[in-house]
Amino acid sequence: MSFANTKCVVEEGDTVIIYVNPQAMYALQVKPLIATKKGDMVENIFQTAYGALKVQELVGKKFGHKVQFSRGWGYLLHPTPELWTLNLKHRTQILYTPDISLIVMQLDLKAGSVIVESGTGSGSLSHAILRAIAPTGHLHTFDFHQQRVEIVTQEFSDHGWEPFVTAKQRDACKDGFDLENVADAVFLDLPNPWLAIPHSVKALKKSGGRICTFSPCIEQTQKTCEGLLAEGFKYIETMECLQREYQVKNITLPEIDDYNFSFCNTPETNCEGNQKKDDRKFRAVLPALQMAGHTGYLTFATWPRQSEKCQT
Amino acid sequence: MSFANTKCVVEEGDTVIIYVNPQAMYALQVKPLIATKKGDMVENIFQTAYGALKVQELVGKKFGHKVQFSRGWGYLLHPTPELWTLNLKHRTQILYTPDISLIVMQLDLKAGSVIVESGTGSGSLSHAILRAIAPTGHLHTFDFHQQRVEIVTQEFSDHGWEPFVTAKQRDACKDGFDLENVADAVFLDLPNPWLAIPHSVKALKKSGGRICTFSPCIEQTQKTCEGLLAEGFKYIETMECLQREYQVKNITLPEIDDYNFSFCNTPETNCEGNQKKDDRKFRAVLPALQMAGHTGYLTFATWPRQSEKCQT
Amino acid sequence: MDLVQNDEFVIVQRKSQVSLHQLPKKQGKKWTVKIGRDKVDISSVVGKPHGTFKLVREKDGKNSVFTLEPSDEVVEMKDKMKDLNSGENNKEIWDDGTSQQLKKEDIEELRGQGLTGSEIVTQLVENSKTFQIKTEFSQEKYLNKKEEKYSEWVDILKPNIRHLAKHFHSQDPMQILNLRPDTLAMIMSLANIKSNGKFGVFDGGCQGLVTAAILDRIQGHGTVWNLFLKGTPQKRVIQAMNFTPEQLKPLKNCSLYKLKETLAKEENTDGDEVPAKMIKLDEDAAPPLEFGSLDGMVIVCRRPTTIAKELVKLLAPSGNFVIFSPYSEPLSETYIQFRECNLAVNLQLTETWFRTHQVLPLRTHPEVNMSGSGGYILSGIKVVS
Amino acid sequence: MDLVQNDEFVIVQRKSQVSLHQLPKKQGKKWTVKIGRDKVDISSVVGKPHGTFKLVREKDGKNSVFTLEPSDEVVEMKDKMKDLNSGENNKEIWDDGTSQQLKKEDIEELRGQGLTGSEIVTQLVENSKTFQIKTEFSQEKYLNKKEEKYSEWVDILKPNIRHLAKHFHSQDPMQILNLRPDTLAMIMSLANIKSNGKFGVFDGGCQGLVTAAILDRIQGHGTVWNLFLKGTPQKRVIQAMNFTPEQLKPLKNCSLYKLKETLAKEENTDGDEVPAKMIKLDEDAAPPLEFGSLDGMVIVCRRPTTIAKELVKLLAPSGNFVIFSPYSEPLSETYIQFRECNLAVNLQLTETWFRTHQVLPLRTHPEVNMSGSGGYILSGIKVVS
Repeated sequence: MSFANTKCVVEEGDTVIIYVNPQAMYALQVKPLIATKKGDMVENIFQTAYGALKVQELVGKKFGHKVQFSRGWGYLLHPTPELWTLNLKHRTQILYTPDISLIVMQLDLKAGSVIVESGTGSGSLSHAILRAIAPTGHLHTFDFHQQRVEIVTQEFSDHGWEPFVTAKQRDACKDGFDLENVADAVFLDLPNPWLAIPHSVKALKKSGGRICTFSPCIEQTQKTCEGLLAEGFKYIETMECLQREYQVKNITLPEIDDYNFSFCNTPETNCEGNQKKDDRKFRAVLPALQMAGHTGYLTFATWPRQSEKCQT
Repeated sequence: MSFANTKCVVEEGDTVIIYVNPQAMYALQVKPLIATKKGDMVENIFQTAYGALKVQELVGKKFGHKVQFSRGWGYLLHPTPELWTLNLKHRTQILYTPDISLIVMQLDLKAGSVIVESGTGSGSLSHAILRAIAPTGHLHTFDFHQQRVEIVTQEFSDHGWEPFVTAKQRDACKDGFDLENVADAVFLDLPNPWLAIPHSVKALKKSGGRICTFSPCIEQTQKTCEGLLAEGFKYIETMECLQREYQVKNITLPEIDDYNFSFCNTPETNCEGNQKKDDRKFRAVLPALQMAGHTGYLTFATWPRQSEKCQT
Repeated sequence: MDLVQNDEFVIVQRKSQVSLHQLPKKQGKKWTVKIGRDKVDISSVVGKPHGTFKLVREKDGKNSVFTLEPSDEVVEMKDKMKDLNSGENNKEIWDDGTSQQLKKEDIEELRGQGLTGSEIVTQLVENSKTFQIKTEFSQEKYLNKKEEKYSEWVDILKPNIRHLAKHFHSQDPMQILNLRPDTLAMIMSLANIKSNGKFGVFDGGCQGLVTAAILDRIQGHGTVWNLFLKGTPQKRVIQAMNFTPEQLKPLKNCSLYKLKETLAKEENTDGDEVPAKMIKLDEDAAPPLEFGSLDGMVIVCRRPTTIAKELVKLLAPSGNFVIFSPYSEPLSETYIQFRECNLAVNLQLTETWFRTHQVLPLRTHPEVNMSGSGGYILSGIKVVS
Repeated sequence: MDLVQNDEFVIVQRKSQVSLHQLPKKQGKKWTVKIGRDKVDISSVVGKPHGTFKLVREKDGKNSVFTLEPSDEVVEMKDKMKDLNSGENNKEIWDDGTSQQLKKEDIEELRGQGLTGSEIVTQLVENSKTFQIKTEFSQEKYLNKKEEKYSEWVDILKPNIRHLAKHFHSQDPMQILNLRPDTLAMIMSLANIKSNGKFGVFDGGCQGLVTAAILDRIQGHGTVWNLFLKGTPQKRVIQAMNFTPEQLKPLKNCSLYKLKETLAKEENTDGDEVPAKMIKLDEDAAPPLEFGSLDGMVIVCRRPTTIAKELVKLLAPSGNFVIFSPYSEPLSETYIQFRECNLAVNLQLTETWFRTHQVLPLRTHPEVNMSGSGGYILSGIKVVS
């Protein structure tokens, strides 16, 4: 199964998204058997909020169409990095679509780009990077946690990204990336990103490139900016990006909220607003009451083309 | 003239607001003569965007009514701290209504409160404080700049705030406030607010009170929070508040933006949205394209009631 | 120094959690309320000064109930546990959900046995497989989180508008039409609320929050007309403020229908006769409420439709008005209406964006949870064209 | 290494100021453009590699014109002037507008005399009564501000989407319907843009920005249908990208009226005959465009009215669409329309809030100028009910 190439019909091994409602979505791999906690292989039956789904029966079903559960139905959706971000298992804090989108665009990623990512985390950003750089680029991704690397490697393989990605266990701050003059871009999501800046410089192409660091705290960002400046990066910019979601509601107010009142007994008609029709009905575009107020600070910078004299 | 007590008709000496449009408002003091740059007293004629206004002729005019210029007209408005904030002469950077409102509420200001402010700056916040605490409270306001103190003292007097305010030249960080156990609240807008925290403690009532500091930079805020904690303040909270302004527009799109198109020759009618009427007209609530992205960080804290043993 | 009285409301603040409680009407009566997950006999604060209290266990059959004792020596958990080991980084920590060996039921049992908050947290730390290898910062974060739940100290505070606005908004924003505290602060400014003024409030669903804020601000100086159409005027927040009769004196409730009748009568008697200006609308409604007589006006409702325009008739020329709604669309209607009728200048439709920050050494960042909206306000100044 | 070519577009970046220029078509021709307030013969960069250039004065009659010479040694003004005195605080500074003794005309004259940027700044500093008593931080701020205007170094960059999106938005947001760069980034994600896909774009006023972004992202792999109704499709940003024929290969322009005809014909021939599936809409329109054939769709316009629903017919089931508008109201109509017709799931109406920060030792804070809006997007996934 490949996230990269769209297909119409589900095949065995595919990862699919079962959509019930915005609060209930599931990412499933279509395979006939599944391991229990004890390790026994049993029939792969998935329990949704609306009853059971025999996962193997999805084979041959069309994406974008309805799928039946024992007590209801949902939609079968083709996976995308955005849906994966919403449905993956969190092994770490993850990056979400607003930050991810900004990172991909501000790092100038495109088909063919070579990029270094550290840490891999739960692979949320990695999927969006892979979509952008496939089928001709490459992602080198590192995490200091062996278990995370193993799980994400399996996911990359399940999702058809294998040819475009190398995932390794590595403490990037201490040991660097073991890459030289290959990368168009570097992304750092580490507790001490400034320690990885010299390694990033080594990995970046001598013809120049881009770097991004993500840090939740301003103190990390400050140390990073100092490090980038000292190392010779240009156009250092720090930014934050939040998403505001709106609900669209057709509102009908209760009668108690009908404030049609006039001091005059004969309604005036010279101005707008005195018309009586539909005073309790309107459409509202209403911001969600709660939102994410902070994810992290994104710092971007340009690694300039290194002139000849430095290249020797 | 008093900002505190509303009147209907202009008298000599009053400060009034001449409103032409949101971009053109003026604060004027109604007096027959005005000094030229050379110091000569000449007839007080004010030049608006729509021609001249003989200021003395405002005497006897009603607030909220039209006022004539030589080539147009505007409205004569009663002064308020908010209009003053928009129209005062900037001797320093000033605080604006969103921050001011938060400061007044979060410091628990009300009629009768005693508050210490440093620095006075251009008096933008001072006016809102005075409105809140009059006619029974008192504002002690300090600025290290003698010239600023003189100008603002004159303004306080012109605006009728004199009984409720004491303005002094003083370097609060070095010399303190020379006030003890009198204040319900302290507001600090200084480059190094943490230096004034011990002095603030001295000024605050032993029965407890509130403090607020305003700082543009996060490093100042960090040092302030450390200082507040070390001094024994509780409930230390840092916040930022931005104002988003909307324009309301009745939009009529040009014909080129009419995208009424259907692949069918017979329009479908089963769903909404296929109705043709008024497709190029709608009302939009449109955020202003530019806004203030930062003013400063506001830090608030509570000075707890001091128990008996500390009071000796 | 004020002492806490029976029948009064008090704010209980435990770390960042704020709650509101009314004390029993009668002296000596026990009054058990929930503070967080703990049952507390709050009548124990009556007769004592407001301030910091310690939760003290009192056996009461099977369930433990706490009483409150004045206490100034607050010990923070992080200070209590500062001698514990900590790790250099969190590299070795793999959160598979098994690091805490105490189950929910175990914790409930410990509570049942009457352990204090800090005793429970000590148990949690001792039974954590990973606590000692966490970094110092992670440990502090963990302890702060636990302290929010288990702290043994609470502050008993006199209700004030700052606390009540925050409490009602965080409890359920729509119970006060999502009128967020910073928006309330803006309303107080833009309506030019001041002592010795005459103000009108039309409260279509914020439980008297705006009226209470005005009454608090002016401390008995001036008049606040609480205007209403149907039913009785909103008053929950006003009650919670424990206002004295002196502070309540400015408040006059006034039905708009009754006002309409009175104003119509007045108009009829107007002419060559001496007008009956001193119309008593309410029993002791001293200053008359007439067209063009108010200094400021606040309207809070979902959709002002035609009422905003009518209420502005009560405002004096150059008077300030503020209309609040949780929705922008109804305010855009009123905006257009006012503009087309030349009723006002300086018309502004705004909202505020508000975010709090964590400021701690090496860990400074905006809080991750934020309110997405605090309602919209339309403000302006009445003019005569 | 690429060299700058005649007829190409280049981005000129001088500190934070970005501008876009097209080089002359013919070799050797002078081509004077304005970079900030300076007149620069930009043809001097042709044949040289992209990178940093220095402005070098070249007398040209009365007005001085600069040429550009490759230069890697950039000297920042703050380094140049670091030996100057500075004050401890700004207490003594009273800005009465007379501290700078050079008048605007004086500066213009200095420019006319052909002084370099740093020479002018040196003059400004020497003629300032307050510079030497300002704090070091205030001096640095002053010099940085001047450097924005007078810096002698500029970067000549190959246009890329990041620069062009920023340039067009900052020049005049409404020329691209206020589609802010971070919103463009969201569109690229939510439309699931990827190589080897088939995408549709309806550009109702963003100058080809979205199409250019897609062409750049996929680097020749896949198909982008540029759909249009009237006139010619928008292309200004596409042109500015200097795309190679290979990179442009995926782009197919397609009139919706023509497509309608073609699809109608196809429907008629559909039946027992073999359908003429390979309809040539454009000269080399290789893959057919039919109902249910696109992987993703982006619609950019002020008000999508009925067209959004029609265009989504071209999308394959489970295909992603994004509709952008500078206004929220038209998108709310489409939202309700799509929901009522069960056309899509995961419908989301969002906007992004975007702010940059100054990060400098002891002077870290968000930038004071901020964009108030970057447009709204309605995104979703097509389903078959």
